[in-house]
Amino acid sequence: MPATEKELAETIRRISGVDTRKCMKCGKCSGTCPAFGEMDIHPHKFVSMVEKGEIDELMQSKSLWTCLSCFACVERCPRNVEPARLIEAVRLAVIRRQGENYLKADQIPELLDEKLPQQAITSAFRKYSK
Amino acid sequence: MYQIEKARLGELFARIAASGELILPVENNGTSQYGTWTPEVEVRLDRLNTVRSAKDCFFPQTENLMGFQMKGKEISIIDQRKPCEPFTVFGVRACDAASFGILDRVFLSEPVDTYYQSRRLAGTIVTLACGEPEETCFCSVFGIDAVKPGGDVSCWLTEDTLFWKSLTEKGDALTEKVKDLLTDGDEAALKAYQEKISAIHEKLPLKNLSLEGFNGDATEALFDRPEWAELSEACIGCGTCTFVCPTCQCYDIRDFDTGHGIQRFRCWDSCMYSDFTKMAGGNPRLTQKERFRQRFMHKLVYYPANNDGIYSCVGCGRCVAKCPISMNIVKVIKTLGVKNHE
Amino acid sequence: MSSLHKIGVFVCWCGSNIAATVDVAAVAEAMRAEPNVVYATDYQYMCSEGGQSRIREAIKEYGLTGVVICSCSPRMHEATFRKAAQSAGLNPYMVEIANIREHCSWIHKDRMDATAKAIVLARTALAKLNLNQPLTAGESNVVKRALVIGGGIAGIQSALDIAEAGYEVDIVEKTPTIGGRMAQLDKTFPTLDCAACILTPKMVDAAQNEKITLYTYSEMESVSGFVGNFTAKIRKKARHVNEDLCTGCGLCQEKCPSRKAKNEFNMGLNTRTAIYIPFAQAIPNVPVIDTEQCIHFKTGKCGLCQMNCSAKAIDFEQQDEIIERQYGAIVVATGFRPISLERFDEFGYSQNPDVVTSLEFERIMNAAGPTKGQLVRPSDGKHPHCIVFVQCVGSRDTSGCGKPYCSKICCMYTAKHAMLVREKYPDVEVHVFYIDVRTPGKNFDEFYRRAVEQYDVDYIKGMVGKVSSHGDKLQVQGSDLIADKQIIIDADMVVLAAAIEPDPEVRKIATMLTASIDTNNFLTEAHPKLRPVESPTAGVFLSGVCQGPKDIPETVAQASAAAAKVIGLLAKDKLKRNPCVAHSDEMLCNGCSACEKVCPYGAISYMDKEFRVPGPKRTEIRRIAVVNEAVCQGCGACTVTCPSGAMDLKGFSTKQIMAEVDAICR
Amino acid sequence: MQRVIEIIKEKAGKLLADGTVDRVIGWKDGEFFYDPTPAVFSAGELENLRYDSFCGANVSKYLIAETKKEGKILALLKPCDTYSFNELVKEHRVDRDKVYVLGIECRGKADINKIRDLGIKGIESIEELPGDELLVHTIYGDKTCKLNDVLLEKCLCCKSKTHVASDDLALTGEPMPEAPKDRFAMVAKLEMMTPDERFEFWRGELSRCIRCNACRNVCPACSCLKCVFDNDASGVASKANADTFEENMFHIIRAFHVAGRCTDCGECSRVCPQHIPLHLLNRKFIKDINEFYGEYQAGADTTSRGPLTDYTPDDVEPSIVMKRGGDQ
Amino acid sequence: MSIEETKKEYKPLIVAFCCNWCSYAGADLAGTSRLSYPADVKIIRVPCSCRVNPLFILRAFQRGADGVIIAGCHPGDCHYTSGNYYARRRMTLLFSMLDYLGIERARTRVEWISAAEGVKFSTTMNEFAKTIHELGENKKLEDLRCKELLK
Repeated sequence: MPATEKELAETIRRISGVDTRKCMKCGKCSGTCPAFGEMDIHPHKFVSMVEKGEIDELMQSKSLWTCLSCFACVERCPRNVEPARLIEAVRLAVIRRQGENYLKADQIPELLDEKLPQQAITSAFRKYSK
Repeated sequence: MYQIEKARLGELFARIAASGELILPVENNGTSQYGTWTPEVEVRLDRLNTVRSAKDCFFPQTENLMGFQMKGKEISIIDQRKPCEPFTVFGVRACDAASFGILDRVFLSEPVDTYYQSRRLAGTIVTLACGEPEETCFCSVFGIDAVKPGGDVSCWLTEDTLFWKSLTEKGDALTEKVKDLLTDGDEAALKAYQEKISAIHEKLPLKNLSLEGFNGDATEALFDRPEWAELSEACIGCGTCTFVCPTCQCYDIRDFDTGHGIQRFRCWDSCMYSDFTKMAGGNPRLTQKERFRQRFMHKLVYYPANNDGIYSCVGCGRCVAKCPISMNIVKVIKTLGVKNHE
Repeated sequence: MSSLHKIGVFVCWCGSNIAATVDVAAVAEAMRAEPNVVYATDYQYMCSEGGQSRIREAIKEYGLTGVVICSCSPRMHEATFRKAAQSAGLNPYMVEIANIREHCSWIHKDRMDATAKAIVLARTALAKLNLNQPLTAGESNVVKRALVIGGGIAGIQSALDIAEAGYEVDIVEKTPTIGGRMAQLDKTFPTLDCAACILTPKMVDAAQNEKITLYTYSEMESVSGFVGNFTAKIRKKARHVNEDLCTGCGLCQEKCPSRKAKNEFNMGLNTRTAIYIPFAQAIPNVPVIDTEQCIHFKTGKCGLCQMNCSAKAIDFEQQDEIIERQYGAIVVATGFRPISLERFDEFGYSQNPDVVTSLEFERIMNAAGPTKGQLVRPSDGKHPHCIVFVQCVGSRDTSGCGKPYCSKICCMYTAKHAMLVREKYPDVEVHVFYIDVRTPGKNFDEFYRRAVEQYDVDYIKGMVGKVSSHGDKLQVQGSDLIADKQIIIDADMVVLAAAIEPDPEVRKIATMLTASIDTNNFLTEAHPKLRPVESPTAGVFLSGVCQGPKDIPETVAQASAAAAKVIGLLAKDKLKRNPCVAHSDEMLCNGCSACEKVCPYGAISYMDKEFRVPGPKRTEIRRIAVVNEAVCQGCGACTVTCPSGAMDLKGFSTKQIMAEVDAICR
Repeated sequence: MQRVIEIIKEKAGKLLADGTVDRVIGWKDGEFFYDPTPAVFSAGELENLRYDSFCGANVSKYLIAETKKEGKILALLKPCDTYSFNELVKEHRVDRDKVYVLGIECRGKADINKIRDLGIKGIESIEELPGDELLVHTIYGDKTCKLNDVLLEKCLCCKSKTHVASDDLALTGEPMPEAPKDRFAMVAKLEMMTPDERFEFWRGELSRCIRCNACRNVCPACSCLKCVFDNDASGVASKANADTFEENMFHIIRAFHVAGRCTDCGECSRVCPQHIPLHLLNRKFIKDINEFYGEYQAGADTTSRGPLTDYTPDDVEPSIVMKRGGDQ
Repeated sequence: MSIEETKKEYKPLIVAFCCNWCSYAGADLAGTSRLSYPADVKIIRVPCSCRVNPLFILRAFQRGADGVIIAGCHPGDCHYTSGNYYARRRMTLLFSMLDYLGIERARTRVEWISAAEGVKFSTTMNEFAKTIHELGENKKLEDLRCKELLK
């Protein structure tokens, strides 16, 4: 049974462990974000949309896949809101809805480029393997 | 007179327990105590000299007398007396059995103590002659024959046989219940056993203790004796002697505030305690010497004075064995008596 | 004894505060049925005159021997009800409060549960009251002298006001001069008058007032005693300059060859000599030798200052001095400092000298500052063309890097700085990143709007995410939430409005004074609304930022309020003591000294007393404890240490507390 | 070699004769060989003084009353008794100036109950043989046993062979036997049990209590003029075990009141007519105190602060209890 | 246990001793801030945590309390300088002893709660009440006489 947007928002908050109400809307996440330019919905807005329960739009968002999972926003947020975890959670919701993983763990080694920085591998794994 | 194989005692106990609680000496963390028989307990007929005496069965250490229930400003009285269920005490030594007579004189004379009386009526006493007395024993001094222990039923336990002899109606009733387990007793064998243990009792170090000089009229002669000071010198004022004694019968009545009402209960008291018989003006016996003296004067002088010369001691030896500082009735008798000076 | 009591029970509705959740009539009815209760009623506001007169009338009409009031916390109105009872002839300590508001109606939602609990709490109070004894408060003298800890504007103002009323005041200041943070400021908002111009006259007043004694370069060593009778030990640290001889000519400073010490007054933006006067208007105008920097102290050589001092004021042998004094009241005015920004790497504060804090910027803009008031970059001395201000750096931060509270003054001083820059240097572009602009104060919002409307300051709703060096520029990356854009500004300077925190010394002071402190190290007030300038510890008052962030006018207002409280206290000749003190039953006391060992006040002493005893020797001498009721503060440590139960606490006796336990568990 | 009793009598006799002391506190014969009684002797009564393997009683508490009397008393104190003595001096219960302490040698004291537990009944007399052996004459014949096998619990875990307070010593110079047992072994064993097992253990032991107060009255640390449990005004007075809880209450509070003051002299367990191992309560507190606040031996001196009248700002938090011991 | 009894919802009884200067004020702040905690918690005001006698704790258990919590000023912040330090030692040893006697450790607790920590007061009480609720009735330390007359 497909969940309502409200239920979905609740699920997002639960799996991310993020309390969106703690956000004081300072915008430091967006001020920090290195992928800001690639995003259609920016980190601060992401938080506010989860808070408002506008999940469907977020699930369509390009930002899900342009977020680098660098966690700069998590690091810098003065209120411990952790926007990147929210983005990750929405991403997960999309993947779950699709019912399959983009990538399986055992497929990774053959795809690895030796020059790929470790951080990128971790980010990618974090992003795609859920 | 009947008998039963020692190996079948379990059956006997089970039969007795079927018609009411059976209380007998049982093992308790290395000590021997009167306790309720169940198939699981370890019966200690080899240690009849229990720490606490069989007095507990009729005059427990604490006992609820009545309750006062409070609801707001209303108080109602609750009668907590319950009919006592029949029970049997087994394995009572001659000295302990004799103690009941001493307690009866206190509790059953007018006004009758109904709490004690109901237990006394419900209880059947099965004694067991003591075959292995301790050096602290001196029951013979009070005319008690350890070989004929009395009670409602008297028993003797040899290496392989228990002899059973009913002495009273209560004893007959109990015998009736267990009769099919018993066979007719071998009088000769019993007699041989009695003689054997008589000989052991003859060897006891305290058997020659003389009570001369102690009687109901001895108050003046003994009260101001200077020896009391030395006798009581080391006394720490605990209640050990009193609480292990089978004949001490003093109690205090206390109220316990439960928060919903008052529980009035009685509990053993000890004349060794500084607040014993405390009244508005304080305790009439201000020093430990006076309290110490009270205990032994009561046992050896005051009680006999009011009870046809009967002493309020049965020579069970508990206080002798248990006093933390080894000061006891034997020493008192030896120090103040007429004939005990070697 | 308890059966002789006639007790009245009064259940307060507190409007709907209690009555909405607790069935007050049911509480009164339940209490009416309790033994000893002869009267029980409920009323809308027990603390109102109407409520109090009900208590008084009932005491008289029913001959009440005790009163239970079911109401708000005893911390709120216990004194009120005690007074009411006293005016009707009842001993004030025959009043017990059942806290059915804070501890019941306000926290429970279910009416049944709350009512049931209120009844239990009322019964508990009744159970205690049944065992209460009438108590009479003793009296103690008041030392007519006040101590002010901290010589900033808060301390100065408090001291001046107290001295004005005719009482002696001592100021203890840990730095070499009074003046505090305000002396470092350039202009003050919202009037833009010069801080020095309004502060220095007050400093001079304080120095010249004969009722005020200044202990600068001094620290608190210890405080003991109690309200009206504190004993403080003050460590007057060795300046190595004799204050009486020094003329303040400054020659020593000129001659001193050690010139590498960071100048604290200028926030380390420049250096100072080892012997120094912090700033020109310092009071006292006497230098101090920084022994860590002084060549003489390091090597035993040099001594140029001593050689050049015509007044012979330099004294290398000078030692710390401990001054012990009695005080009737103590004002804490320990002030604040900006927090350390080491955990905010994203702003590049530690890497880039052109990223400064607002207090550093204050010094840069100050005519007496390291740049003589010239706005130049600390790195290269060049004139900046673009300045970015960042607000809320470390304030409102629950991540653990900063402080969870709003530092309150940053919005206004940032507006001030922006405005001053734009006024003096119209060529400089000024951007301010803000989360919120908070301007609740007289003429505050007007001031901020002037910055925007008149001075063209660019206020950006958003936060800076990163500051990085690009050549000689600072690249500021931040968000503009209104435009939903990420913006990058190439700035010459970045000014960070760092959060402020109480001076760390306050912890030590609070422990000495047994004054309570909150999780942010701000001193706790006795009541957040009704007693904002008093500490819960009697005789200790709070002034300035040690209690919470505030600006200058608020600080001065609180300083004067604290002074008024001190004056009120010192005006009394005697103080009523707390009668809830320990006392020892001499018939039970073993004289073992355990209570003496745990008493924090040294209130217990011993005496030998002859007692009648049973036995042939009719008396014996026993050692027994005696409590000095003037010194005992009633903590009860002794009562639990005493194995025999000889030591008990009036008002909180063992039997009373056990009766409470019994009543709760009934 | 001189026997200890001879050295004691010689020294005591001299001190009485030269007027240094007026009285001597020690032990005299009881009814049987194994039950000597604490007693005070004046000059001329010393022949009744005895000292042997059965003089386990700690006489230091009697000094509270004795030092209230005129004159000076000679106290015969075994090494462990001197700890109790120091604690009494520290708590101002005994006037040190009125006591002359003669520290006496101790090779461990016998527990008559342990002899009985060996199945030895009807004891008429006991002889001390060389090599710490006991020859027991009974009405059922002669038996022998080793002193080491029948030592009092306190002697099995002897805490010291050295006197911490003394004006003179009475020693034979013979080598001393070692204490064979770790005094905290049983406490540690209990700690490792589950709470329910511990509860069963203690309920089993404490339910035998008859509230005779022997443990309290013999305890040198329980020196209150009036015990809270005897004081009707205290609100907690209780004369008997009216409920299972009450014996717990009495024993917990008693142990708590002596915590940090108890020298582990073992008198409580020695005198208990019901053989309740009360020392295991005291030793629990001692073990905890040692672990939480550093090794502390009550009575080692007369000036140090006891652990419960002292603190450090970095003391362990009560929540440490949640992290220790056996399974929950 | 009869069906009737099992159906009745178990309401634990929790006694909280709060020092006047910190924790009682903290409880007041919890009230002022409307931070709820179960009504099972009943507070007794004491001047200082050092006023709490082990007797009070045992008494509470004797009378049927299921949990006892002592709350005082943070170490170092005692209004009387050192009271809570003594309380800390006493309670550590007492709790350890109760544990040794087989009493559930979680029935007793000490928390340091300042006047400013209304939130901590409420969370602590919620947590403690939950723990006690899970432990159920205090059977090991109660005095049966206190219930007898209710029958």
